[in-house]
Amino acid sequence: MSLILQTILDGLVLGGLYSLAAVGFSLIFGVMNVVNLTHGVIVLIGAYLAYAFWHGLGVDPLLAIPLVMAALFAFGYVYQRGLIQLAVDRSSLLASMLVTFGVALMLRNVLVLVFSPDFKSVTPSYAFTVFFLGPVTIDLVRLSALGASLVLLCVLAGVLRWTAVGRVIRATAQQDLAARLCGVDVRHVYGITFGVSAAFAGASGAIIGIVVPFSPPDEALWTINAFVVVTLGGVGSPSGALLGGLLLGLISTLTSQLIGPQFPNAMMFLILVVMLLLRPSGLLGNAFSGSR
Amino acid sequence: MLAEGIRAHRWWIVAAAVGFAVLLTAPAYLTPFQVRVGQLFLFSAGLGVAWTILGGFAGYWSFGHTAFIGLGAFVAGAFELHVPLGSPVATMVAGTALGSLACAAVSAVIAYPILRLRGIYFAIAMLGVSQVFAELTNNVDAFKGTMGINMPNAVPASMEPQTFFYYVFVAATALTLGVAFWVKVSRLGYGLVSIREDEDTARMLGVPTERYKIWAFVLSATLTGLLGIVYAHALGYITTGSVYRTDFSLNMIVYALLGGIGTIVGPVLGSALMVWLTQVVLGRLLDVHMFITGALLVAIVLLAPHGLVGFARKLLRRGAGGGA
Amino acid sequence: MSAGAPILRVAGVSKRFRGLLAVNDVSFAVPEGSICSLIGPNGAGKSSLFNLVTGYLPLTAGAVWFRDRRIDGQGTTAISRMGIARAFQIAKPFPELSVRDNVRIGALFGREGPRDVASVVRDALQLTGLSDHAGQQANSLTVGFLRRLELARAVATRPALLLADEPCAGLNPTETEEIMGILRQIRANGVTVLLVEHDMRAVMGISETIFVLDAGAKIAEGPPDAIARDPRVVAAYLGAPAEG
Amino acid sequence: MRRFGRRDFVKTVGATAAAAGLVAAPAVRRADAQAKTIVFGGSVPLSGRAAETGLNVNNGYLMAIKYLNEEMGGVEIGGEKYKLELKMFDDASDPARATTLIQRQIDEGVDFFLGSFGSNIVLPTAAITERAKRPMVQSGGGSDQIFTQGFKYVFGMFPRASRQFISSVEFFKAMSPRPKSISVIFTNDAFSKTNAEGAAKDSKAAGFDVLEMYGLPEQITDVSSVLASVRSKTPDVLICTTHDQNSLLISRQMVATNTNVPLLYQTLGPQLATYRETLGKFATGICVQIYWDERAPYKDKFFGTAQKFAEYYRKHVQRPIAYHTAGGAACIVTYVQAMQAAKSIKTEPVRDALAATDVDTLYGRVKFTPEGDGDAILLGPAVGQVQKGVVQLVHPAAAKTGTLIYPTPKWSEKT
Repeated sequence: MSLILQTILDGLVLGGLYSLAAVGFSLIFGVMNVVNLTHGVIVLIGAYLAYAFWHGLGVDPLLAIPLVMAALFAFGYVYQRGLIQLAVDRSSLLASMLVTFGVALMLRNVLVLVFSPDFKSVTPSYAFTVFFLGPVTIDLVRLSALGASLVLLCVLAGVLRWTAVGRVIRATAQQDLAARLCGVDVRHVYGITFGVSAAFAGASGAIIGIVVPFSPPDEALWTINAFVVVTLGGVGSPSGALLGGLLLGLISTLTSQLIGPQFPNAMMFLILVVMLLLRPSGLLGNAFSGSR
Repeated sequence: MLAEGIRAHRWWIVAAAVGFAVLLTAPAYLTPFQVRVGQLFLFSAGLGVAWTILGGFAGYWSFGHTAFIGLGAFVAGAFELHVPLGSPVATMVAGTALGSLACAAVSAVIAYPILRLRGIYFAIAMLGVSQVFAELTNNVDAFKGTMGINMPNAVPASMEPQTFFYYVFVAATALTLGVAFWVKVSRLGYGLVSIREDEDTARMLGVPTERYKIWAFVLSATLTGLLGIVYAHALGYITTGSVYRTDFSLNMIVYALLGGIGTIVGPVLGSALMVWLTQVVLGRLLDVHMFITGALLVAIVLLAPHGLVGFARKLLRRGAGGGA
Repeated sequence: MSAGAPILRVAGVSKRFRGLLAVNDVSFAVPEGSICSLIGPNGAGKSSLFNLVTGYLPLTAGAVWFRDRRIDGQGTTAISRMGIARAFQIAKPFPELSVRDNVRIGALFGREGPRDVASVVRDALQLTGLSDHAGQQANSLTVGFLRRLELARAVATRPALLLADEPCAGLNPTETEEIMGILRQIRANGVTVLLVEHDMRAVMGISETIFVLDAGAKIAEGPPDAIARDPRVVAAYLGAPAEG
Repeated sequence: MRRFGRRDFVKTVGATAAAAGLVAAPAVRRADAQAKTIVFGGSVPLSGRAAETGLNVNNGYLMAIKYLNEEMGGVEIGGEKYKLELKMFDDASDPARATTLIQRQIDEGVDFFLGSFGSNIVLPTAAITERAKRPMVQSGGGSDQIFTQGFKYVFGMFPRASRQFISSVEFFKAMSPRPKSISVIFTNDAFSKTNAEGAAKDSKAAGFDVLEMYGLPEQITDVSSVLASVRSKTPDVLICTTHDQNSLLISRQMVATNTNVPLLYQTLGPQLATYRETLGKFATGICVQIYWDERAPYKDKFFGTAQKFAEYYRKHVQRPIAYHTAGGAACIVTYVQAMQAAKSIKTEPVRDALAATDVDTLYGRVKFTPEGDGDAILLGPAVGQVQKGVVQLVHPAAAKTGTLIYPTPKWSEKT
């Protein structure tokens, strides 16, 4: 019994990380239908930036999050305006996916050249503190990671709901033509959306960095996780990402516990395919403009 | 229908025949390295064309075709390991046939549900399928994905292995091109193209869209599997990581895009260029070839969104317009 | 009025979208070999009715008969293969294919039965005056030629019944007259035509029977001159005497 | 720490452009055209998941060759002086690329090959070099399948994977008190899995009780459920036959979830400084397989001792030295000694000399089995334990630099 309880708790904690790591991917997909294969690398860049701040300046990774987010927001905005939009205009949405794949290869190579292919790990002073809640154990790092993830997801949800920028982003997601007719500079909005997405990806990277060791080839893993989270939870909303992430976390630990520790990935992709077939717009069913 | 198609494309057929004649004699004067580059080119071109039957003609972009390379290779490998026939060549032929059949059967089973998805959803679902296959191959002991399979050696003693597999690749790729050509000029091909252009309208015109999509999927998957099996034999030893490679899936799209999507000659040109660049030009590089490959991809999509074929057409049109 | 047996019979058909009753218990019959028209103000349910007949949308209630076969619930492909073709209001050519290939796809599929594809394509192109444009890519055509292509592709499916959805919308009077000429020629070749049209003069001039829809329901049916005088039609649709 | 600066990067890009321009020119330069140079060819994975090891191995090759050329002024074989040259390419862990490009080197007349990393690369490339009758000495492919093909020209620095646990089980037997039960965590890649199977087989044969075998996917982000099971069914020794990054993930999560075992034994990980710095005091007591240690009393004909090799390395490379680096250097040293013994740089005599090799090198005494893999006792791993942030050798007795702490204290009691 306590084993199951522990498994569920572990799953939820892991799920919080997955949620935050996927929310940016979901936003871009929802607003402009672009599948951003660069997402995982951006998550890793966040982790490496936090590592640099921690290693070089002794800044706690959680405190470095605003800096990481600011830097990656700028990166995201420029990336969208300078490259993605060009690709979408000149070719097609599907082809733009190849552009993001190409950029992912380039950035991964740059990470290897700058930081070496070795894995890196960030261990703040509280890295090894453990709590006992009755029969279950939980560590402070994971707990603070979960907390930070939830806070950031709430911030994003608040921004989307209550600020002018957020309203414009949501409007554009639903009807970009109408938004354009209302005088919205859609390209600017796209740029901002991409920036926001990259910022939150970077924040998740900073958090992931204190939980697990990371190295450049991990980027593919985080991109694919984002895919699954989005398919499970639905596209374009923080609540969808939260739901999808938590589910993925649970699926992962429960599969590992009940079926076998080597099968969580297989199960994850199986569920991805089955979900697509049964409910392409996610469990919450909040479909968006591109769902056909 | 076929006769008419042959008449309409006679110059292409002549060009292809000349091309294959050159390919058949090539090993006589090429170095073994060049023969291996040729192998890789044939393999890539075949994959690009096999992908095109579904992705280029019908507009269903699969991001997970490596599923069939892996499936075919592991089915063939498992069979040849456990049921060796009298001669190694017979074993290889039987394994190849069985592996291709497995791809046909599996693709036929998943075709109907998965082809109801369109656009990016289909692409992602295929990516998921390939990952499921890869994970199961690697993590279920019986499939031997982790420890690997030694493919039985079918190379005749009198032949160099690279030359032998070069010819096997010539045959497999010729078959793939032939099937693709037949599809293109047949009713099936026109139906697929109409599906790509506008599936609802196609249905309204009486195109049996469901059936045609399934046919395209099964043909594409089977040919991909066939090429993958040949590749596995050429390597001699395979693990999950050698045949389930996401870069295979993406490269097929790159070849088609680079050459010109929806055409047969496109992926052939695209793979020729990419194989030459990555293996010959960038072959000696130690640590930046990935960066350059990525940059090339970006450049291709931005500079030649309709591929080499589209680029050539534009030039021709401009030339014709200038002359008139 | 033509004395032919009905080729298409719509019996008590209704269609509900969520709360909205778009088509409400509509019945009518189109005699074989005739040209009939379906008219009504915007939102009257004309296009919805076409969507129901071609199997593009499922019915909520009622039945659709093609000759002696019940066709509702059959699916678009099957219905097309029986010999019902449709030309869209907003032309939907296959944009990246040539005019000839667009028509060829119609000829390759469509109604079941043997055919000589090349001559079907040639005839359809000739009929619609597109022979000189056969090699052009569809997305480079003008609106008027797109409409012709739409008709050519529909004709190439060798239908028994052609549903033409506002083939003249947005065209000038000369072009409209040309399209009407093509429709007459199509009928002369033995194809029954059911037309949805806004241009009253054109409808009055070409139709043998007119069905009037308003707010999803049929409010009148009859020959053109009777319809023009019908006070319900005048009230619901015209609001004023027929233009001109 | 960083080997590649921005400047190197710019330089490489420039070189690439130049290379692209030169393709038309005859790039083929046969080794025998330059009579005084011996060329070593082969591939290493410098991109992709194996890049870390690839870089370490490649640095070993580079340093050995640099030393022999610059400090020794070349090597003397059969009365003639030769310079050595290294021609490696990146195979990106892609077997298609590796096999194609290895053929290019064979065509270009490269006679002696070094190995890549990962059996799915090494085996197909070795099949090609074998057929061309060119020797390959490699330190990156341990899979049994490489050494059961009947290859005559392929030699491995490590014992085949299934034999890599023999010395470790000897260590378990020598521990006091003697542990009773063992559990194994492995990931589903060839290296980890074969090792795990070897560990289970040898442990059972030695009378240990194998409680559980936990298989994990190749890439892991979380092992909480495995650890929960370890807590409820705790073995005396928990073996992880995992790669560096995964090993650290497992031990970090063990600390974080307060999963205690009397002995944590990892094949890879704790030998890295990064690993020990990350864990800090918690690293104390974790055991690791040590294939090589610079303090070991290995004599080398060229470098003098293992220690001197390490010093030379550190003078030129900032990247921390790893046992793969020493293994790479040993491949070169072994080659050269075989050539000297054969008094020839022809492939056949060199192959025969390699097969008969029994020499002391910076990497230890190198001797190959008749199938070509490293001798399981001579080239098998020693056992180290992290004590006060440093790895001390605790087995075999002859090489001991410290005394084993066992059972190790709980995480919460570590200081």
